[in-house]
Amino acid sequence: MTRFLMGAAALAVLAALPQCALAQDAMATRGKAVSMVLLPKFLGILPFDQAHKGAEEAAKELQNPTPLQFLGPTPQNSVAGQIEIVTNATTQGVKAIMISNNSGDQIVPAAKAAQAKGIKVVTWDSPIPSSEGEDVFVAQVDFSEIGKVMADMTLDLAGPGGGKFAILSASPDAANQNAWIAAMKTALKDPKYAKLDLVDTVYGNDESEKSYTQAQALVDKYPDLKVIMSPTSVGIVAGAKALQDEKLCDKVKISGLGLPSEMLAYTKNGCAPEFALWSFIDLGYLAYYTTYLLAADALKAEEGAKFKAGRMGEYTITKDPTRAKGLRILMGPFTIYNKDNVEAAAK
Amino acid sequence: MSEGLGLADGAVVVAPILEIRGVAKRFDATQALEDVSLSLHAGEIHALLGENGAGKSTLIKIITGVHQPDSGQILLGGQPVTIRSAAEAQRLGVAAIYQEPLLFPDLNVAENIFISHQDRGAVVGWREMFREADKILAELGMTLDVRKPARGLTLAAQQSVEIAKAISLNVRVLIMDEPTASLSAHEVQELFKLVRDLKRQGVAILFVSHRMEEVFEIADKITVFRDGRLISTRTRLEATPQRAIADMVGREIDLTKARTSCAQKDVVLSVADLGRQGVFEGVSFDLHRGEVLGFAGLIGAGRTDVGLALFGIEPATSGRILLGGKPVTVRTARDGMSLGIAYVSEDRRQLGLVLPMSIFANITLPVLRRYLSRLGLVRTGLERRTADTFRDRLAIRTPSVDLEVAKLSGGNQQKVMLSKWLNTNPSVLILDEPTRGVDVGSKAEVHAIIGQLAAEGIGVIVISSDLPEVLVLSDRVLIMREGRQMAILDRAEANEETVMTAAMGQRSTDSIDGRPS
Amino acid sequence: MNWLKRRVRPEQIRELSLLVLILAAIVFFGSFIDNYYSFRTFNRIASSVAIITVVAVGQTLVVLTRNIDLSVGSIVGFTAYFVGTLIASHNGINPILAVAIAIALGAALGVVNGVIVAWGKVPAVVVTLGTLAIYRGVLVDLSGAKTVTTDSLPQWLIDLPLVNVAPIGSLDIRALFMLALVIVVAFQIGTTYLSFARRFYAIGSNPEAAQLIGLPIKSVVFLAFVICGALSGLAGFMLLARFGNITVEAGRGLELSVVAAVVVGGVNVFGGSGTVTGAMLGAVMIGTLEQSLFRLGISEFWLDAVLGLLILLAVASDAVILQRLRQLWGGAELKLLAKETDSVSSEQSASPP
Amino acid sequence: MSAVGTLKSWEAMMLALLVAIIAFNSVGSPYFLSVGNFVNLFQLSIEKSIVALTMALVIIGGEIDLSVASVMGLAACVMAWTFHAGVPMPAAILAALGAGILAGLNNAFWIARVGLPSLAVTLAGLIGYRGVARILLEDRAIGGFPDWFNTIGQQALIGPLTAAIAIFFVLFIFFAIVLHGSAFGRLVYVVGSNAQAARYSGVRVGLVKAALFVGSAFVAALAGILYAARLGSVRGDMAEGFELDVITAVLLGGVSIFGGKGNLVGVGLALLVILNLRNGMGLADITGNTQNYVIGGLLILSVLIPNMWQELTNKWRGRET
Repeated sequence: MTRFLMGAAALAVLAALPQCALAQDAMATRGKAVSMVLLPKFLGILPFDQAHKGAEEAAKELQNPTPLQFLGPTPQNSVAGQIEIVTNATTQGVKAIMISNNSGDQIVPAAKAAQAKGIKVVTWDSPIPSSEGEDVFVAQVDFSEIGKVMADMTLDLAGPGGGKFAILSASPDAANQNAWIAAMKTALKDPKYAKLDLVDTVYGNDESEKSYTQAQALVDKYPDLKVIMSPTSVGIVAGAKALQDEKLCDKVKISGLGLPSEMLAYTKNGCAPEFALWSFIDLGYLAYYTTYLLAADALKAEEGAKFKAGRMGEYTITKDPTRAKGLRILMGPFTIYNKDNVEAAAK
Repeated sequence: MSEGLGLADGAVVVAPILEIRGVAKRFDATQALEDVSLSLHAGEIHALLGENGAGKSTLIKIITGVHQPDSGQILLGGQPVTIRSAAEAQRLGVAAIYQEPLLFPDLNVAENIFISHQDRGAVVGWREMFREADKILAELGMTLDVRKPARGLTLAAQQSVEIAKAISLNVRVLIMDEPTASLSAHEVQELFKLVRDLKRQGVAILFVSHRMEEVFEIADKITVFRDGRLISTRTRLEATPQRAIADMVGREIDLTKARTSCAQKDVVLSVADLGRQGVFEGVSFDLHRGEVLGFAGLIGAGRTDVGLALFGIEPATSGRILLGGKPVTVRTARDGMSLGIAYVSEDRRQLGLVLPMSIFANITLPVLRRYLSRLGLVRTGLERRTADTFRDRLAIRTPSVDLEVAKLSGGNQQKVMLSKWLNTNPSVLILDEPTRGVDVGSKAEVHAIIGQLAAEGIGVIVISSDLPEVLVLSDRVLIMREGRQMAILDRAEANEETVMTAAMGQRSTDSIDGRPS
Repeated sequence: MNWLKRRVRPEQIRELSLLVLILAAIVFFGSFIDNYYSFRTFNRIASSVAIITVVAVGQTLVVLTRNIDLSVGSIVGFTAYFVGTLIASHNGINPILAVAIAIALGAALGVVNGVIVAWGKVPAVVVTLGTLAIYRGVLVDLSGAKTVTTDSLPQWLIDLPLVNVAPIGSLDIRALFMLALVIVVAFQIGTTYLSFARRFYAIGSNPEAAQLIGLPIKSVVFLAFVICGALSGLAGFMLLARFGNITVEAGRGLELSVVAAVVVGGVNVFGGSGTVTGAMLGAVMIGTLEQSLFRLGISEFWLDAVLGLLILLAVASDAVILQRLRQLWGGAELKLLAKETDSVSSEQSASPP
Repeated sequence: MSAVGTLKSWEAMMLALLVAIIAFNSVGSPYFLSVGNFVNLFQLSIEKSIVALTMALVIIGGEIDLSVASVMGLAACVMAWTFHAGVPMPAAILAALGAGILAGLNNAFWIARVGLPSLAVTLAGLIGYRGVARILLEDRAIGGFPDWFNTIGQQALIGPLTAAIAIFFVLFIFFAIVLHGSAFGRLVYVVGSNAQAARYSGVRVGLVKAALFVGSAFVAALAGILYAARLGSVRGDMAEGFELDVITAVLLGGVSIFGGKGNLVGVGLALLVILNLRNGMGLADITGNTQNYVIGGLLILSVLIPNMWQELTNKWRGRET
């Protein structure tokens, strides 16, 4: 209760002098040596590299003299590799680890071991489902929001008459995609989407080749398919290419989550008139800020805690409504890209 | 080929085609060849004799370019040459046929014949190749389907292909390394006809064999090697088998003395109307304790198949087997072993021994169970003791029973194989070609061992294509032809003529205890 | 009948048995799937097997010589990525030059494998298991996580997989499949009629004999690896053309599909026998199963289990059919040549040192 | 050089390499020489290490088993699925081991009985068993196992060692005795060297091979269960792609891919080399990708350098005489 009161008091002050007070907070902790590891799902694809870029930007701003370590496993060894990196980081006694978790709850034992050594474990992009072993999750957007946006875009592309659509996901074990698909299914219960008919969910394993053939197989199997929804940046490009090669872009559209730079051509030629994404650069930036402040004891991982993350402004730690337990910082929002704004974003 | 033209059989020749001057070769610690000089003339058949390890193979490998001599010179047609590879040897007109034919099982017969022709152009003209292969084989008096892959050809057929291959190359010098080792008497005669043809065409032939009678039948000159040194070169007229053997082993050995029989009354193995679908049929005989029963016949007559059926590798599909009077079923090699039957394979390297493993491990393999401690671990000490016993008993020449079998000579390998099966305490011992590729000295030893085993009361079956050997060893001889039993002759009746007659298809009527027909 | 048996060998018509199995599979699927017998189905299968087939041809040559190349997936990814990057930055590049660079790059990687196997005397499994990791690793490290994207590629490359080279009615024979066919035909003819190519068979069939008669074993093995690398390089180019988006993961795991195609295609894993046509049919068999099972309405999660079972059955029935054929032929030969009937086949020659 | 000599020099080479790596790591990272790190170093790849033991036996026996990783995944999924269906954990573990044995029997049937090449059969198994695992779990992740089960996988049990590490050492000793001391081990070498000759000596070759494949699958299933215990939850992609790492370790251990040659001491040393190398590089912040190709290069060089060395000494010796 006292804590709440103090928080409230602080809030009042902040409300009065928001800029100044928060800036001081961050300024005060600037320049501390905090050894941090940024751990993507795996190395070799663009979004994680962008996140790395964002994190480096934050590191520069915060003048952390200890360089950021960007370590990742190979895709085919992602689970074991992530666990290994977390364990080694624990051995090395780093101060904080930022994980884009690809291992589901399988990372929990390693993450807990890290926490036991006093290491801050922050997840970004993809959380630990049970939230065990995790201090806070830096969410790109609200996961139920993604579900709704995916449903909206599907309806938009299928037209008011609705119709059949299918999902082209990453691997069956991809936690993010599974959560988003679940959120979409929940959203679809809204009578607004009654005319949308989800006929199939297939997996392209985040490989271009497999995703391409899966998209082809979908249009073969369902001749009256209207939309393919692909909530993965690898799947959506490969699927768009497949539709274009099949000369089916008039009949079937693809949408989902994609990188503007990769989707530019398909948005312009009408295969993928609209799709969504958030900025991975911002996500990396925010994750770094959050983690740095946590590790420097300038921020507590508890509900209601507020902080200012440099150029991105103010954020609050809240309960994560999409998981049973756990805390979250919601970055949001995401951008819907279409032919009007994709070109600018692709640069 | 021009040098060899127009020479009559046995004529005096001006200059040798192949001349070897003072060649020496050393492998690690062993001096394989020491200062060897030899000359070979067109139209001459020159036999090389010597025990295994005497240096014949090394010499051959040097002539065919597989090895390089450490010192010395090779002259071809009077010109000194360096032969760096087998391909180069072939270009120079030197070809070799080995004891174990080296065909490519997946290629067809014609292709095998022409594989080493470098002058046939970049494109394979199959039709033409088949025609030419047919022609060459026809000239050799052979009928073989040239489109058939070499896989599954009999050893004799493979040997024929090897010869066709050598002939197709227009060779000046042909080296034959124990070409008769796997041939039956009839096939040997066929082969000799070919060899004489080649000789008439002026080809110089270097002929290696362990079979004394063959050497003296065909060779013009006989050279004996021992311990890497050339001991003697004599013309056939000067040489005698006794002298040659004495040169080879440094002592006198007689392989022609018949073994004294020690056959007992009681029958250990009785076989009635045994057959295997499509392979052999109607085989019936009794084997007594202490008896040596020879199996004669051409290669492919089904003798080995009978042995395999008795042992259980390729079980019989009809007939009865009685062991010690009791009917038994033999479906696997394990059945055969547990019934006291042992089969010593003709193919030492592939079927008989595990070459990369030690002598003792090979000897104890069939009865490994006997060497287990109470904890189930192998008692290698006990294994070594067993192996040492056999080493002494059969005079296996090796520094240690831990040595890999691959490092032993053929004769010693044969003894290891014998030890392995004697260690199972068999009551019936089937020996398939027990002296193939074994030198004279070891051969005599193997014969002595067989006699000794019979004396101990083991019933022995000897399958051999070496007819003199069968006659010397056997109490009785069973003759097969095309999967059928032709006759059983006892020692008094069996001689080269009667056995060959039966093997070639004239059924002998006076078989003693053959099947009731 | 006997005449036929003399001319045709069971080993030659094993491809036929595979063809029968494929047709059986097609009839089976056709009776359950609507519109299965369509040009679209054909196109699907044809395009999906084109790339695997090209690599499988190279792999066949390597396997014939008693070796194996596990690095093909990495070579395909390596060339697809680097040639993709090159074309993306030089859009005006001559198409033929681009293909040549892909082939040369693949061949260069094959040279590394070949040299170590042939002259270094290191078993091929060891070498290519190593280069599988090395080529991929170098690719990931050099790439900087960039993706080659379709919009950075010139139009001719994007259109290439859609080019219909031989329209027969409404049946499309598309460029990549045509290319694969041409390669299969060329290599089938080559391995049948070229003297030096027959050595692939000879060396795998009996390495000991090959050495004794003086065949240049090392150069032939080396050549097999280089050709396999070159064809993998070409396949990398095809991958680039077909999928447009190339990540550093392109071609990952391809080696297993290729080995599966070669094995199902009846190429003996111990060398010496098998044909590139067989390897293609193996690829077609697996491609047909993969493409059709999904349309059968089988749940996505059942696909691999069924596929594994069917591959096993294909290999097993192929072995049984071949054995039967050999027996059939064997019987005829007994009569033809009564002389040749010995028992103990000493087929299995000593394993290489 | 004799085979025995080659083997001995192989182990000496591995040992030298191991000492060098440990020395380098100790200097390079202050964290390397700690008990905790040594436990981690084993623990992080302990399942692969366990499977490498039976893989060594299979390869020495002249065969190969590509399906081990899929069997690991299958066993874990069977366990999770049965547990999720309400079956008590011990029974679920038994079901998983049973699934492993079934997979092994299936491999054994086609290889030992029908006589198909093991490469083809286990390649089909690699695809098929993973498929069955997928059927069971689809896109789910199943966790929430009893605490005792997670404790087995995650907590130190004997001193600082976890159960899995203890099991590895027990199995290592067990299989070393089996391979080098028992009749079965002798037969494995015999069958791997010359299966035909073994048959002609009354060895039941089929039985030996069947035992190898059933044993391999059983141990893989056990490893899969331990992996599940370590991670605390199970997904369909468990252990995917592990087979190549396992085979790499075995080959680096001096086991000949052609069968009949190699021993478990070599394999043990190779495992230590790989673990220490990966750990050292991990502590030096070198990513998995680079680790992979360093180990790939090491694999090639470990055979290439002795070969070249021998070639050179032969040449040198040749010049001398």
